[in-house]
Amino acid sequence: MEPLSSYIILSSALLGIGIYGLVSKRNAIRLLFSVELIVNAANINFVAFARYANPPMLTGWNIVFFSIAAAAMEATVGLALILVAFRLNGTIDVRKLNRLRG
Amino acid sequence: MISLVLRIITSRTFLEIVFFPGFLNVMLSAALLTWLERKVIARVQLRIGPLYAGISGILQPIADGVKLVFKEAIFPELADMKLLMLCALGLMMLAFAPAVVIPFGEGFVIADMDVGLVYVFAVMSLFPSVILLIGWGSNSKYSFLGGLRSLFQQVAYEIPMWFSVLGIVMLTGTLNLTKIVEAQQRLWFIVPQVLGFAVFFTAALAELERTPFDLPGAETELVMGWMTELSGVPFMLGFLAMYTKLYVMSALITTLFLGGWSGPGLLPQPVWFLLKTFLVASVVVVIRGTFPRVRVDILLRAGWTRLLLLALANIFVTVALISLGLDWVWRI
Amino acid sequence: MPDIAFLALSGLVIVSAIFALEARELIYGAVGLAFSLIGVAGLFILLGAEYLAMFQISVYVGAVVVLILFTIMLVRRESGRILEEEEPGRLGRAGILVAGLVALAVAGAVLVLVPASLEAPEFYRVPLRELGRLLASSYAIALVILGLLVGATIVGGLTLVRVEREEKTSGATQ
Amino acid sequence: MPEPTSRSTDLSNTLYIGTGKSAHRLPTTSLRKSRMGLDVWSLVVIFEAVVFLVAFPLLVFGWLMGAKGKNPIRDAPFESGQTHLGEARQRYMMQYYPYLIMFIVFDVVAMFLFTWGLAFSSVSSSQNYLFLIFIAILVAPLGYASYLAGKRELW
Repeated sequence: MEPLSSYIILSSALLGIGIYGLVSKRNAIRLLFSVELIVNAANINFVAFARYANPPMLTGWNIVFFSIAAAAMEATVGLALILVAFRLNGTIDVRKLNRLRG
Repeated sequence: MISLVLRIITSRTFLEIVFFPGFLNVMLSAALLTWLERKVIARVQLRIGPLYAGISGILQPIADGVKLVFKEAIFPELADMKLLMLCALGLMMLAFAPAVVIPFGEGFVIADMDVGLVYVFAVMSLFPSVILLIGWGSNSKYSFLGGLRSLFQQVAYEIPMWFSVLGIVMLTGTLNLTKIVEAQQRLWFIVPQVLGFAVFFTAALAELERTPFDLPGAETELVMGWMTELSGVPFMLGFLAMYTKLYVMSALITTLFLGGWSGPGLLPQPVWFLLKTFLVASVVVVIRGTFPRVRVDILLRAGWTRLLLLALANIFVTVALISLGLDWVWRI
Repeated sequence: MPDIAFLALSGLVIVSAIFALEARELIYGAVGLAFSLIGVAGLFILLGAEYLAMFQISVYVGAVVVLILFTIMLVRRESGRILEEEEPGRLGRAGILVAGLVALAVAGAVLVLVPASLEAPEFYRVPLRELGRLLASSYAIALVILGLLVGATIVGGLTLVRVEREEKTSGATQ
Repeated sequence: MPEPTSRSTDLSNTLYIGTGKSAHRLPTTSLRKSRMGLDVWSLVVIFEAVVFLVAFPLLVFGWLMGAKGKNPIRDAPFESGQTHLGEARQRYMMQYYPYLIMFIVFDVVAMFLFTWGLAFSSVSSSQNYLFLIFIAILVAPLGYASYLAGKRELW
């Protein structure tokens, strides 16, 4: 059985990778990848903490249920937005999507 | 060291994984299904089918395999060779993965997991992306169109499939396939869940890309669909994967609706199971010999509206069954 | 045994996450993301949450990644090159710096705040029925809100993707 | 009919010795020993490893055995014998994008419904009605989407 700290270190590393992507990437789809990675880092933490409580708490698992569901919805709408942005502007580079009018 | 290796090799777990419910069983059954399909289709069309390799051509799959291994794998220009190889390998591994949880008899199951049913569906849901990648990587119009069609079709029929087994889950209160079979000792689930069975079978045909839903590989339009540009060993792996999927899906239908291994005690349980499985598979094959193909927009709309509504109706029927107190039949 | 599994899975998660962000072709990036998410599902299994792992695989890898792949295939120029105008250098270095600082801060804070030794049972599997019962009783309101979210997603997504006849572009249909 | 398996919270797989009706079950501790200390997921991994160990050498072997060489005509994408024209990776099938959106949404819903199905007999009927209403609500957006996807020219 791993100590809890190793899971925390792993999820922090995943969070770091996600934030790196958010800061340095310009492609909208890659930004979406980063967001998904960050959400997953949070989910790992939820599950790990729920597992290491004594007795294990089901609350953590239930929260992750809703978290995954919400993240899936977010990705759906996000990709639809990217598609619309591409159709209107011909690019998905977020630096160039600086027009506020359609 | 040697004795340790020997002990591992002769252990029951290892033998199960490699031989009976495991790898060789699935692989040989899939190979046998290719022969069965050619033979049955030939009979439907008043032909004879494979004849020369072995007794009435039963060794034909092996001959085909040997031929394909020694052939050159041709990849079109600009095609993504590494991606195609990786996807063919992944397809094969994905197709074999659900066989782990299927109980071929009492105790003849490799991994008796509590979330078995959901595991099967989770693995099945990975197919569309791999097939889409193959279609994309081939750099051929036929492949790409076939991959897209396969994606939409599988995606459209996955949901009715999931909803159609919900009734069984409600009746048994478990996702463990062994326990689902044990719950059918008194009455098979095809009786109370006949609506669910119809939906599941139709959706399984679509998931398997079988006639009447064989649009992704429609010979007259798309040559071989997403498999057009595969050749040599990658083609063999993809082809074997599709037949493995057929086998696994038939086994799943047997497990869920046809009582699994249960049968009169004349024969051992695995024999009953295999008999039922091959019966289901040959029904699928005969359907291929008799039905025409549907159009893609009709296919998608039918999947999303008619089939999904039927599956939802099945859920309500099951709720009614349980409310009437008839669920004692399937309590374990 | 779990040590090896944990190390292998965390290696898979981290490496393929980096690959997802750094791969030249966006399609490969999506494949990397898929592997990373599968690795996270494996970690869930190690933590005893099997059903959650299956949920993760079927929703994330089976559905979201498929949608991402499909969108990538739609969002391209005719030349076949993926739209990608990266500029490595200052931005990348800044990103690494910020990410490292944040990750260190979070890890440090959590490690300091969490008691060092938690007494966890050695083997634990989530009781599936209990999960459903909790969902139906304690989390009923959350479930209703989820239903609203689902409806909103469908309507919103459909409205977004919908193209009016006059402004539809040549490449976007069929 | 076998007696119900005890729903143990720890290692919940059971080992059956023998194949007949007289099979008796070992307690979980000896189960772990006889399965060489492996739980179900390790078995899945081992099985997949076996598949890999067969398929991957086949790929390598086929690559080694097959002829190699470049030929612009043979390497062209297959288009029923004609010279291939244009880009292969065009943007087809935008029309069916809403179905993908529906898929993601209903995927999530299905997984939630499975937990409900598991707990169906152990929760009260009023809570079950909540889920039934949850299902019924979803029919409306479904109808909207299929209506839209049917109107081909709008996409």
